[in-house]
Amino acid sequence: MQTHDAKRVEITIEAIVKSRLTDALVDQGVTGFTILPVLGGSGRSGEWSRSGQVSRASGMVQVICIIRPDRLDGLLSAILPVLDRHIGVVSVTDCQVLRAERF
Amino acid sequence: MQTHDAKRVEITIEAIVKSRLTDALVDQGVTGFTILPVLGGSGRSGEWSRSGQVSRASGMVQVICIIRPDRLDGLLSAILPVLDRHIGVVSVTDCQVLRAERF
Amino acid sequence: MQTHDAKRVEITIEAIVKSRLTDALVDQGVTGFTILPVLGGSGRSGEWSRSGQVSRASGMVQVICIIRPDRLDGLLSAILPVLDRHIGVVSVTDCQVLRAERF
Amino acid sequence: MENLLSLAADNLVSPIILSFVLGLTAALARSDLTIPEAIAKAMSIYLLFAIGFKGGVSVAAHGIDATLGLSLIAGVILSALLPLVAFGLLRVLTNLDHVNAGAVAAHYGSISIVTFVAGTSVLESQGLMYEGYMVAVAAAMEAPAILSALWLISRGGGARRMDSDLWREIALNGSIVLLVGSFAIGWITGEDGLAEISSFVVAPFKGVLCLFLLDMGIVAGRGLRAGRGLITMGLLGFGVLMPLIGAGAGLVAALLLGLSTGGAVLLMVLGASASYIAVPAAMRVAVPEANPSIYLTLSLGVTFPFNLALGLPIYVSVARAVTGG
Amino acid sequence: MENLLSLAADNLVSPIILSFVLGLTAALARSDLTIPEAIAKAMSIYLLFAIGFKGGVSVAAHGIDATLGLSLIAGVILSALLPLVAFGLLRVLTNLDHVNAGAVAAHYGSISIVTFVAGTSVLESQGLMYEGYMVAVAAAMEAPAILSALWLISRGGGARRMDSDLWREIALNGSIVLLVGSFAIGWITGEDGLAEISSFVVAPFKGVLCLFLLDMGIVAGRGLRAGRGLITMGLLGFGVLMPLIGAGAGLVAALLLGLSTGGAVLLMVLGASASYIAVPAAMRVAVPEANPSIYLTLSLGVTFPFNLALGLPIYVSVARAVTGG
Amino acid sequence: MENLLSLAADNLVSPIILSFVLGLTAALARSDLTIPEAIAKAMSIYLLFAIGFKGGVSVAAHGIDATLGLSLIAGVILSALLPLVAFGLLRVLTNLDHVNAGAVAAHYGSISIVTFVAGTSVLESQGLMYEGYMVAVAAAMEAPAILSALWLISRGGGARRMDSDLWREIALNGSIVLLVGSFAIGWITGEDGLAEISSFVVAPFKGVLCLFLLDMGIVAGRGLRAGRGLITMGLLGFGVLMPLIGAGAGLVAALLLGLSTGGAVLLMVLGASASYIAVPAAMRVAVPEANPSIYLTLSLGVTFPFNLALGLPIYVSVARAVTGG
Ligand SMILES: Nc1ncnc2c1ncn2[C@@H]1O[C@H](COP(=O)(O)O)[C@@H](O)[C@H]1O
Ligand SMILES: Nc1ncnc2c1ncn2[C@@H]1O[C@H](COP(=O)(O)O)[C@@H](O)[C@H]1O
Ligand SMILES: Nc1ncnc2c1ncn2[C@@H]1O[C@H](COP(=O)(O)O)[C@@H](O)[C@H]1O
Ligand code: NA
Ligand code: NA
Ligand code: NA
Repeated sequence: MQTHDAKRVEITIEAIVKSRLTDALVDQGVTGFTILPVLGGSGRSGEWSRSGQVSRASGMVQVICIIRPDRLDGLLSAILPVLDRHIGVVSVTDCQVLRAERF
Repeated sequence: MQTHDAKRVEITIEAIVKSRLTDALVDQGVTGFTILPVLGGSGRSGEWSRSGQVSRASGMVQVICIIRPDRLDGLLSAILPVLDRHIGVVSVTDCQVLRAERF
Repeated sequence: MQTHDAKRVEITIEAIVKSRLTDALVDQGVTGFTILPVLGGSGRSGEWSRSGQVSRASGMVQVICIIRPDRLDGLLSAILPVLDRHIGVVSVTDCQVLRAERF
Repeated sequence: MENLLSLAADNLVSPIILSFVLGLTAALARSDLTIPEAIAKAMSIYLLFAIGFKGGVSVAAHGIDATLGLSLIAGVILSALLPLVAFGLLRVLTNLDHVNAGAVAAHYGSISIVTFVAGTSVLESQGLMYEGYMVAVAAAMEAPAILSALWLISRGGGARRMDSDLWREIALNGSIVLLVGSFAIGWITGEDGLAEISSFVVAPFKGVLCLFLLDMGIVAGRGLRAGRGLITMGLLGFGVLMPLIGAGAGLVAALLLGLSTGGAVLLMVLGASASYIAVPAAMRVAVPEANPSIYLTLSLGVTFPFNLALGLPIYVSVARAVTGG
Repeated sequence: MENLLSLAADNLVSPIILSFVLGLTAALARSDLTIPEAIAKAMSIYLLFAIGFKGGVSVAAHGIDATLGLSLIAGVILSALLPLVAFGLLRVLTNLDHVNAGAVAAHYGSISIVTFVAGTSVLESQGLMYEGYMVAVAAAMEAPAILSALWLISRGGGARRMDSDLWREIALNGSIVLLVGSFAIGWITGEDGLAEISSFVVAPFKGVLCLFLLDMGIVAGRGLRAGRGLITMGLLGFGVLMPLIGAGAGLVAALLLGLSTGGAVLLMVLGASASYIAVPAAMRVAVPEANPSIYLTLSLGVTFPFNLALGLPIYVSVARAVTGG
Repeated sequence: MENLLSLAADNLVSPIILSFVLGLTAALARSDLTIPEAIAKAMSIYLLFAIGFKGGVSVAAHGIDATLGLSLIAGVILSALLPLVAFGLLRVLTNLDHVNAGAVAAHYGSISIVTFVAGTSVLESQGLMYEGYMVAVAAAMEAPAILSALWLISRGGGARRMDSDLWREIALNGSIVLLVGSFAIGWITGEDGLAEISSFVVAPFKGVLCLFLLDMGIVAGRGLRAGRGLITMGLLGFGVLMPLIGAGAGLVAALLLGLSTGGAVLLMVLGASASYIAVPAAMRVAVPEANPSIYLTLSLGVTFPFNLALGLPIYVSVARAVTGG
């Protein structure tokens, strides 16, 4: 099966700034992403959990973005301003995709 | 700690064809997978979000499948017919697993 | 963009022992992790799905833990006792992170 | 005519319609007001259960008359034929290709249970009776349209995959099973069953409907914003014309069957309404090439509000005039 | 006997039972009808809150009689001893190893609050009174069975891990806390409290129970499909015999305590029913080697429907005959 | 005084307060009792819809009097000024930096709709009338506090980002839109609309409020456990003192406006209560450096229970004494 190199960027970020982040992605020309719900977590700002929360103040989401390797730097610079002010974590993994023309 | 090479296949696909996809996996002898909910996303067919939807027409899930490297090609060929007709994305990552005999 | 090597550990485990697992992580000094909900899955113990379940007996979660490479072995040994008794899967992937000082 | 206008005005100031308007406005203004997916599903389960159950109880109370069977058959025929009309109309009014036209046509042959429910609300507030088994007719009309639209599409080339998954999707999809099942429960348990659970299925019904329509307004508004570019004047015209044609066909059928005025209104509503739950799901399975934004925006963003705000009072007035009810 | 048959027939045509049947049928037919997890949890929270609250109010209204304390003790003893009987029976009827047999036994010593609730519904429709504190007895019977089953399992080798997590899981699991807590709230606020919230905890109760049983039917049906291969004739026999034994033990205890006819029925129901919420969770923590498909299928797929459809009328008839109520 | 004590005692034994206590206790004891997120959101949507709708109906019934507009203006002024008082008090009593102090201050200028709802419950049980438009005043008080707190924070250095996202977050956040929208629906449809859906918005209201407070108790308890180290004596003092100051300011405004006794109580409650839905979300967007544990624990873990248990009876007693109602 013919596969192609790509980068998988996974951004765990506060739900409340999700649209700020995806706007930054779209501005950078990155229009493909998937958003996963996050149940809870723990970090330097302590532990939290989604259950029972009504306010949108707590709660995070995970934005997954698969892109061509050469677009990685652009993407990271685009999202950094959002990440800088808000808590969250980014990881980048090498991956292989089918149908590279889509990315 | 003794770890073993494996492949992590992550398939983001329309919820409505989930059982078609898992049937194809099982037919191919792949009986281990995990399904994550997806909140929303964006791609060539536009942006969507899960909230408020009643119809099962929109909505995606992410199927994660960890397999021995030599089974990757079989798996990809098995799922391709489903992926070809429906929107969705596949990425393959190298990973390490504990207890290789399970995969 | 300056990135640093790290390991991404993804543990799919029964929801009911989630706090046992995270306690083990915290004991080992790993205080950063993210927990994703799992909709369903299949493995040696059969297929299951979350919908309609009331009991907390079924249901899994996915715990994601990004750590510095040198802490991997400690982490794996810490979680092994929990994993040994309960069904679940662990995968470890190489990844790159921004702001390494956080991990 | 005066009657129609006052009815339309009355209809527009009901909490139900205004809730839809609120949701639509909020979404168009890009408010973050949302209803969690699980809650939207729960409300739809509640509405299907309640409407099915009450229909069954009413059949148990009034007995089956000869027209029940005939009405079911009429419903099936309507559902199977309306897609052909819709398909033709789409080819004339719009430049949709035959796959997208077929997918849209399937929605208009099938029905929207929420529009049906809103119709029963209007009838009740007007004091008009209707046949309890109209719920069963609604259930019968869900699926045939899918089959005839798939036939239309396959005629245009490219065989459709009618595998067992698709059959199950069509015949055993949750909303049909729940509607038919609760209809059967209502029929079996009758007035006694209703007495036991009426403070659940009757009392809060309209209030739940309000919140459900709030959600539908939100979803429709988001769809309209996303689908701005898609909805041409031709499609818009279709979305308003087709329900009138469907209602007309429903009225003719009702007159042939000799239904009550209320029953005639409901058959008009079923003809006029377009599916937005069952058919979109079936189309994703069977015709994934068709663009869901088109059929969802048309059905939920154009035809549903049209029926709710203007269609219902028109159908009631016309049915009253024609049947003398 | 005639009485029993008519009672059984009456029972079978209630919306509650039929909703379970609908869910079961839909799942066995592989319909995609599902209830979102959050909604199933919400309904279970509602039912626990309402049943606990009403029990507390009833105690506030009728006062505590001497048998309350004795009933609690009897419940604890029943819950602790029934697993021993169940374990023995399983070793005779089936070839489960001692770990799986112990895990199953724990479920049958403990109780199913939904079966209890269904029992109170039948009592109400029969006009039979019962002691309000039976809810407290139900709460008291949740946990002891777990401890005695763990003791059985550890006797067979392999020490069980009784760490603080497990204790908390057993003693502070959400359903016990909610049941006991709302019982206390009902007791403290009494009839005044009930007047404030009765249109929430009383009026829609049976309707919510219907939808909850619909969901239980779906879950049971899926379990039965998945667990087809697991349920041998021996297990099936156990799943029907054990509730009868449990009911018998409950009846003896009720007679010793001098409970009312309705109270006797409920203690029989508690003895007869098998847990499917609290105990499965505790078993996953304490005995992960045991196969959950066995105990869930048995408890939810065999014993729960048996009690619902046949057990309840039997227990009512027997209790009436024996207590002369 | 005696009156106050008996009122306080009455208040404490209501199912509403006890449900909060139950949730709090369960969370502090580390029980796993939780309410799914979707259900908590659904209950909050229900409560906002019902309270807004009923407020609108009441305005439709009693007509607008001249004080409506003045009350709205008074609310806006209160909401804008209270953060200044809160900020000053925080700088005296605690050693929070100006960013965190500003974020906390925003919460106390804004309002908690659940406290408002609990206040209307107490009024109803006391047979006190109140102006229906107080709901609109509540809505008007949500946002101004945010702006004045952001101004306070920016004065201390570091320009705040007031971009369009933030404006939308503040002005179009779901709870304001729903409250104002359902108020409008109630106003337009009036008593007729209420008759249609009162068994949804009125009858089960208090029961839903109980379950919602159960959830708030759980969330508050978890927050208190996590925020143990954060809540100093100074913060605790602030959390109790500030509501009294806010209530005082509300009372003065109510006297100037000439509100009824019930209206005065509600304006006191609005002044006294601290936001825990809208403002935390706005602060995360505008002032992410501020620590959410501080403001959430203070608002939900200290001030909310204080108002619920002690504040409400105090405000009612004082308002009665002062207005002679
Ligand atoms: N090392 C990590 N691995 C995975 N997720 C993390 C990690 N650190 C932080 N997170 C996630 O990011 C959120 C905020 O982290 P922090 O900014 O450290 O409080 C946490 O609640 C976790 O969901
Ligand atoms: N580059 C990408 N990275 C991550 N997810 C994607 C990407 N492209 C598409 N997706 C996901 O796949 C769905 C369908 O994509 P598409 O077929 O391009 O419309 C989207 O809604 C996303 O959830
Ligand atoms: N190969 C695999 N890839 C991904 N997830 C798996 C795999 N095997 C098992 N799982 C997950 O782990 C759960 C328990 O697996 P098992 O212990 O094999 O029954 C399954 O329900 C899946 O969610
Ligand atoms: Na139609
Ligand atoms: Na039992
Ligand atoms: Na305030």
